[in-house]
Amino acid sequence: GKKEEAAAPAPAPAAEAPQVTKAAWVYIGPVGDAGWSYAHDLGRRGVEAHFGNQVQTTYVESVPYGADAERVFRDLAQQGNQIIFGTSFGYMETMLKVAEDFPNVKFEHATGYKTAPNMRIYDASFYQDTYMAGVIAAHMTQTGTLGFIGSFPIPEVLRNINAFTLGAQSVKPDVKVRVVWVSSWFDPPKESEAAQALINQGADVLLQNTDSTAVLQTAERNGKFAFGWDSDMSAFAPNAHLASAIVDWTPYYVKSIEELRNGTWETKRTVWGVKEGLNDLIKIADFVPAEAKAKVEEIKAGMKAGTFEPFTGPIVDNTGREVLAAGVQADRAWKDSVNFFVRGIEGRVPTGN
Amino acid sequence: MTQSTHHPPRLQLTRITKRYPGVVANDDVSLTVAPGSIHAVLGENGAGKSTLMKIIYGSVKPDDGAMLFNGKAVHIRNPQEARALGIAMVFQHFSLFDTLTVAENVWLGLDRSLSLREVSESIGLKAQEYGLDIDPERPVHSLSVGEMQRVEIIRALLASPQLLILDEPTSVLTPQAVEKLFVVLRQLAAEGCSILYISHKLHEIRELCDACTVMRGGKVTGVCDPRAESNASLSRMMIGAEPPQLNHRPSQAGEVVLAVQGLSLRSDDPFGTHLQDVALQVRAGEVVGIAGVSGNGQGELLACLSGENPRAPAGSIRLGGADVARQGPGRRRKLGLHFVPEERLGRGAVPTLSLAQNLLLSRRDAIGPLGWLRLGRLERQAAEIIARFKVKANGPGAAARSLSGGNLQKFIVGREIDARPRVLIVSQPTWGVDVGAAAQIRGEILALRDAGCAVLVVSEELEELFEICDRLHVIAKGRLSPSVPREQATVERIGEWMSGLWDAPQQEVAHAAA
Amino acid sequence: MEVFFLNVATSLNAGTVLAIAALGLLLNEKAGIVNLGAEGMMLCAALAGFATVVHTGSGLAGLGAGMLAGAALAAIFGVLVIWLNTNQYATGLALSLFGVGFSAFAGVAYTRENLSGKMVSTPSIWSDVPVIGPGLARLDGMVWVGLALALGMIWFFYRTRAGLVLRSVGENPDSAHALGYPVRFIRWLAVVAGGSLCGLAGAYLSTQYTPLWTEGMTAGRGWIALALTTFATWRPARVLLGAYLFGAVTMAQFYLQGRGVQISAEFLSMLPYLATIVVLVLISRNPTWIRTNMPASIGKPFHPGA
Amino acid sequence: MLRLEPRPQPSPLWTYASPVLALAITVVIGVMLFTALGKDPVRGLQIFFWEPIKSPYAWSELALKATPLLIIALGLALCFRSNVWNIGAEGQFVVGAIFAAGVALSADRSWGMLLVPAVLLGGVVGGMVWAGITALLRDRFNANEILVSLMLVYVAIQILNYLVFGPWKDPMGFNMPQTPRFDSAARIPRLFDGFRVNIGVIIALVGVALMWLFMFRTYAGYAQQVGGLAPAAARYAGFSSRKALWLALLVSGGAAGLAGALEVAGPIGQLTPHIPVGYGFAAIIVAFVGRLHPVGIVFSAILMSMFYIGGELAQSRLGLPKSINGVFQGLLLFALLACDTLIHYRVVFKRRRG
Ligand SMILES: Nc1ncnc2c1ncn2[C@@H]1O[C@H](COP(=O)(O)OP(=O)(O)OP(=O)(O)O)[C@@H](O)[C@H]1O
Ligand SMILES: Nc1ncnc2c1ncn2[C@@H]1O[C@H](COP(=O)(O)OP(=O)(O)OP(=O)(O)O)[C@@H](O)[C@H]1O
Ligand SMILES: [Mg+2]
Ligand SMILES: [Mg+2]
Repeated sequence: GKKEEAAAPAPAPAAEAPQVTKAAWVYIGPVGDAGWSYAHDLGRRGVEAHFGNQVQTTYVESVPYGADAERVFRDLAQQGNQIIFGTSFGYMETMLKVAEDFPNVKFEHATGYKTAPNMRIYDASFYQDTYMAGVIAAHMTQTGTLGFIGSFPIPEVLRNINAFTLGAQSVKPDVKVRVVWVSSWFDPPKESEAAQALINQGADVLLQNTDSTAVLQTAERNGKFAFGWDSDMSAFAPNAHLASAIVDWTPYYVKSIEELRNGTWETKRTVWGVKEGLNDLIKIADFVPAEAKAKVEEIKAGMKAGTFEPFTGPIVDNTGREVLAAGVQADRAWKDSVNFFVRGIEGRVPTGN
Repeated sequence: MTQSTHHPPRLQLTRITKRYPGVVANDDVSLTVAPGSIHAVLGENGAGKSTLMKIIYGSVKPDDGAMLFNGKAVHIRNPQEARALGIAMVFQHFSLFDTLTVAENVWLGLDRSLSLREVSESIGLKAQEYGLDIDPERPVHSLSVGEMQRVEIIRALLASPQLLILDEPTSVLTPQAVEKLFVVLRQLAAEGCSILYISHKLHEIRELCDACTVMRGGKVTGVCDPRAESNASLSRMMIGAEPPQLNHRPSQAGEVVLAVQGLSLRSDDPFGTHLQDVALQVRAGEVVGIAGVSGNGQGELLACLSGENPRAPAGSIRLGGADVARQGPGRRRKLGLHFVPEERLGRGAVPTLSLAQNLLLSRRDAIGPLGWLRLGRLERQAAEIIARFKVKANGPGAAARSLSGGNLQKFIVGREIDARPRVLIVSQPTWGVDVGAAAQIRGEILALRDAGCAVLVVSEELEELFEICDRLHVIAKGRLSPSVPREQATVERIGEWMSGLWDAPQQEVAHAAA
Repeated sequence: MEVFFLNVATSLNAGTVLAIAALGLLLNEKAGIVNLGAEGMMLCAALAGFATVVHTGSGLAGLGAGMLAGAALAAIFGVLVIWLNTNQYATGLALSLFGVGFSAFAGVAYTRENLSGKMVSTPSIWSDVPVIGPGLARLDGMVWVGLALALGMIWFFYRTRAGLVLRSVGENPDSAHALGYPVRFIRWLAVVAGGSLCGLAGAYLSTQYTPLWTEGMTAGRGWIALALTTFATWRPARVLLGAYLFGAVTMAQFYLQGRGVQISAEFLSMLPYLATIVVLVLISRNPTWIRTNMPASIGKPFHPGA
Repeated sequence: MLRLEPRPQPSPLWTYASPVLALAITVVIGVMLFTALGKDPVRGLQIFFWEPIKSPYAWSELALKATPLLIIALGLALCFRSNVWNIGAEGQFVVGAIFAAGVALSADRSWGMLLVPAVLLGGVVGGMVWAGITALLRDRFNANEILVSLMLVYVAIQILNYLVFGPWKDPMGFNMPQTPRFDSAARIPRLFDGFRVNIGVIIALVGVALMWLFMFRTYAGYAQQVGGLAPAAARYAGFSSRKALWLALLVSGGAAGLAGALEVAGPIGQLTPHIPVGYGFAAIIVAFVGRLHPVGIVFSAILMSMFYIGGELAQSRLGLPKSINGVFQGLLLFALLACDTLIHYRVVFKRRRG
């Protein structure tokens, strides 16, 4: 079925460095979610700011995975967009299929693992942020118990929980972490209830892998501490906010569109983190002890230099099994397949294999 | 009519008109009620009596006409205003709330700002004064129908009315209870309260009332002093003719077709009546009647007989020898048992469906293999029934609810008779049906009997039962009396039985009957 | 022990959103009207309340705006259902779907708004009380409002004449009409009042319970509130109890997880819904109980004869 | 004063005119909304009513979107006509998808031509099982079906999550929450090369015809509906309300399950946590706007799909939030319910009596 759609208003003159590049984003959530989709939309606006009227951007929000996604991607391709960013894992198969039918359009897929000649993948390294957050948390906790509100027990989230724990243990080796799953990326009342349950059980510093500000606000009301996630959330809880783990996709998007415009775009997997300025832990609260701040700065510097890796052996999971030998730095494959809790986290990974 | 020179009439209506889509319920009606008078409004079903009363009470707004109360022009916009003026009403269909107590029910009908406790106290006082004994704390659903009416009357009396309207109060009472009610009403009238008494029962009106307005088709057809009239003359005013006489030949009863034995059943409805050891037999070629005040278990018994309630004890209902107690209506119909329920719209017929479609409720003649509907055949069948039973309807495609009550009843009775049943059970065959149609329906029932069908009729109208039945039972509080041949049944005896007193020593009954 | 009271307090908070909404729906149902639009009303009210706080900075104004929004939607619903005799279920569903869509549509501008600077949080006087102090301090003010509403409703239904009239309208509208009560108007008032309580619950959710606005943030609470009225056999005290129980089950799932109890998060997430079904089954088994408590005309249209 | 006066007979004219008027009202409000938001209303209408039907490809997309709505709404129409208030079609859709996925994942190519029917059958059975729970609780314990079916939606979604995060997770999928993609032999065949529309649309249209015949030409269909029109009459006739309850729930559950199967084995091709997208709820509107008539539902499913697709397009073309389609859908249903009053009542002017 490549003929008709591709033939239609498809951007044939795309090759000869057009004046205006059309780029489109597809979001899984509403852009207002203050979280994942919002962060990507900030990246899109970053692109607009950077290129001015040389790039024309479009977005479609709240696109569910599945049948609707395909229509949206196809429509965006037909509308003459030369590059389309699919910002959620579930778009992978859809994008592969559409990419095949629109060879002149570039497709970029966040957090996935499949590629095609005109489709490549990119990802961030949140675990670097959570490691640093763990360091601060360990300094701030009085009960020695931290809490984590998880969305779903997938490797990315498990990685974040583990790094958070390891970071805390680097300061206080006997710190405990309790984990509660809310089975959702974004459900403010539920996140808030989960946070409250953790606080009731003695956790006094919380981190979450969900997108709303509810956890921070709950901590604020209880006089406990928490972190912002995905974007700067300090304003939502002036007293509880310790720092925000953020991702700024702008540099990647700018680079990607630049590559498209000067013809150097090629298929690959890009995983950026603190080093490339994608991830960062920002807005560390004034009341965080200087010693903690100094330690975070040191770690950040190490990450920027590429010398520090949070997942460095020996790492033991919470059943006592060694999962990474002493002295070994975890590689990409190791990180992609995390399915355990490190020592210090209570409970087992739910529905794990 | 009254000609009190000192007092203006209590109530004077002039040229009241009320139109409903398709009917003029009240057409230029004028009426005058004197203080302290018991004034009858007499008319057949649908004559417009209730409508007129609701207009007086403010719950229906007239299209035209004027009203004077104690000589002053009034516009009553709602029942509260009516009550404030001193008008109280007991509705034909009770306006009670089942889950509330007697006192709460009464309270809801009073406008004065009494507390609930004060209401309870005054109920006690009124009850004593008029001999209407009732416990204010009981929930209404636990009362018998007669007691419910007592609640309604007490509620009306507590408003200290100058005009009391009673809309067919006796249709739910045993003859003995009717006598008691009349004592109360006479006492009230003697105290100066005017009473508007609605009925279509001639003898009651002649016994109780001192004035009478007769209505037919929404119009006033006469005003008279009922004490000076005969049944025949009143009847002529009411229906324009004397009631058609049915010639009732003695029956040729054959073998037992429907046999009920040891039928006891607790009602599903917590407010319902439990059946106790009901036994009865209906033979081919006879009409058996069941008399009784409504709410004494008729509904429950009929549901068991029709199969709508298939939970009767096994073996308690036999149809031509087969045990059908636990079978549904469809199976029983196949065995020849057909049933005409008292509610026509909603039970005997689906209001929004056409007459033809409504045939399918109880008839399966137009159903082909695999349940395929033969619509043409269905229409023809409906058309035949319409023609044979002289139903006034806009053809087989007319929606059931577009028919008048009497015509729909003719259609439903026709539908069941047309099925040539072995047993026909009919509940309230002529409720709300005009005289002509009632006579026609009764005639059809007798014709069916003569053709060898076993017929069971449940009715609250004693006259009707006396007219068509060969034998009579009485149902009271879920128990069924032994049967009496019609020749031996008297109003007094049946009335006594309606209170459940058939177990009393025989001579006493005989005495009462004498 | 302190932890126990903390858990109780947070369960009460969680239950109060449901309790207030369910009490509102109870008011509807006592008058004979079922409003399946609770979810939509709560969402629109949550947005209205949130937006009002953003603009005025007043928490009370936010709650008031939520009540107004709920009442306004309920008023429209009431006109359709009571005067135009539309199907109650269908109209309620329409209200829910519309409310979800409309609040999402109109709320886009508010999704990044922050109330934390705008809501003054008063330090609790309870904090220093031993054992139960921290629990009491964690109780939202709305818990007391919910409690007061339930008590007020008990008083209203069973001690006042107006309450009796309302119940009579739900029990037998034809009789109430015959006695001269303006049945449709009374029903409409009950619907509007019920809607305003649903609105209050929605505004509480978005301005206090989780002080932020996001589309669909009620996440099914309106439906659960509906279930609660049946669950409670239409008794205000039981509505309150049921709501608290529900709050406790909701909190329990997280509590158990935090304790490392080895049940899948998914199964724990099902708990509140399964609990509702189980209780529905338990109470519905007894028809007498239902019949004596359920407003007899519930869900049925009323056509006055005149 | 305006007053409503009951008509002696329902007006046949308004039976058809009312949906048209309702649509017109919705469009008028839509135009006002576009204008208020500073968007060109003509362009807005074009996006909702012309773009989704402007080319064969657009038609294919429209049909693909309308198919699940149509199938679910067909079942719901029977349900609502029987006075059974199943509002948990979303849950039945999900369980249907789960069962279908179960078949698709466990079967292999040796099933040959039977594979696709088996997948679809799996969906039907799944939906029936889920609706059957509601039927059972209603039948045995008299539990309100509205509430039970609704609560079961949430339970179904959690079961789906459990499966895709747990036992059914694709072992090769980097631990991501989804099953492996189904074998192409288990995928619903498309109708034309290059268009996504698949045989589901044929199944749906056959379903429309069958449902029409059942409702209006068979005794069983008649018996089924009498209970909804007049429960006492159904008891009188001897039509079992239990049977009607079970049939209504099984048919609507089966239909929703079938739609779930067509969706997972069709355009999606694997089980993911994102199967539930609200079709089960939207189908309630579809059923009502189609006034519970099989043919009417075809039109309302198309209309509703135009709103969905138009909502997406409004976002990428006009920059309007996508939720605008929810506003339109709700408005349409409101307007229709209100307009339907005109079938049974006529509006008259009357002066109030003094
Ligand atoms: N609300 C209404 N809408 C339409 N028609 C009505 C309404 N109420 C009464 N009617 C019609 O008005 C006429 C008079 O009714 P009404 O109830 O006054 O008669 P009635 O004399 O009290 O009869 P019955 O002896 O059966 O009680 C009847 O034809 C009836 O169908
Ligand atoms: N509530 C109502 N709503 C609409 N139309 C009604 C209503 N009641 C009666 N009608 C219409 O009024 C007409 C007269 O009906 P009604 O029941 O009053 O007849 P009737 O005079 O009592 O005749 P019958 O003696 O056969 O019962 C019928 O065409 C009927 O459709
Ligand atoms: Mg009549
Ligand atoms: Mg009358």
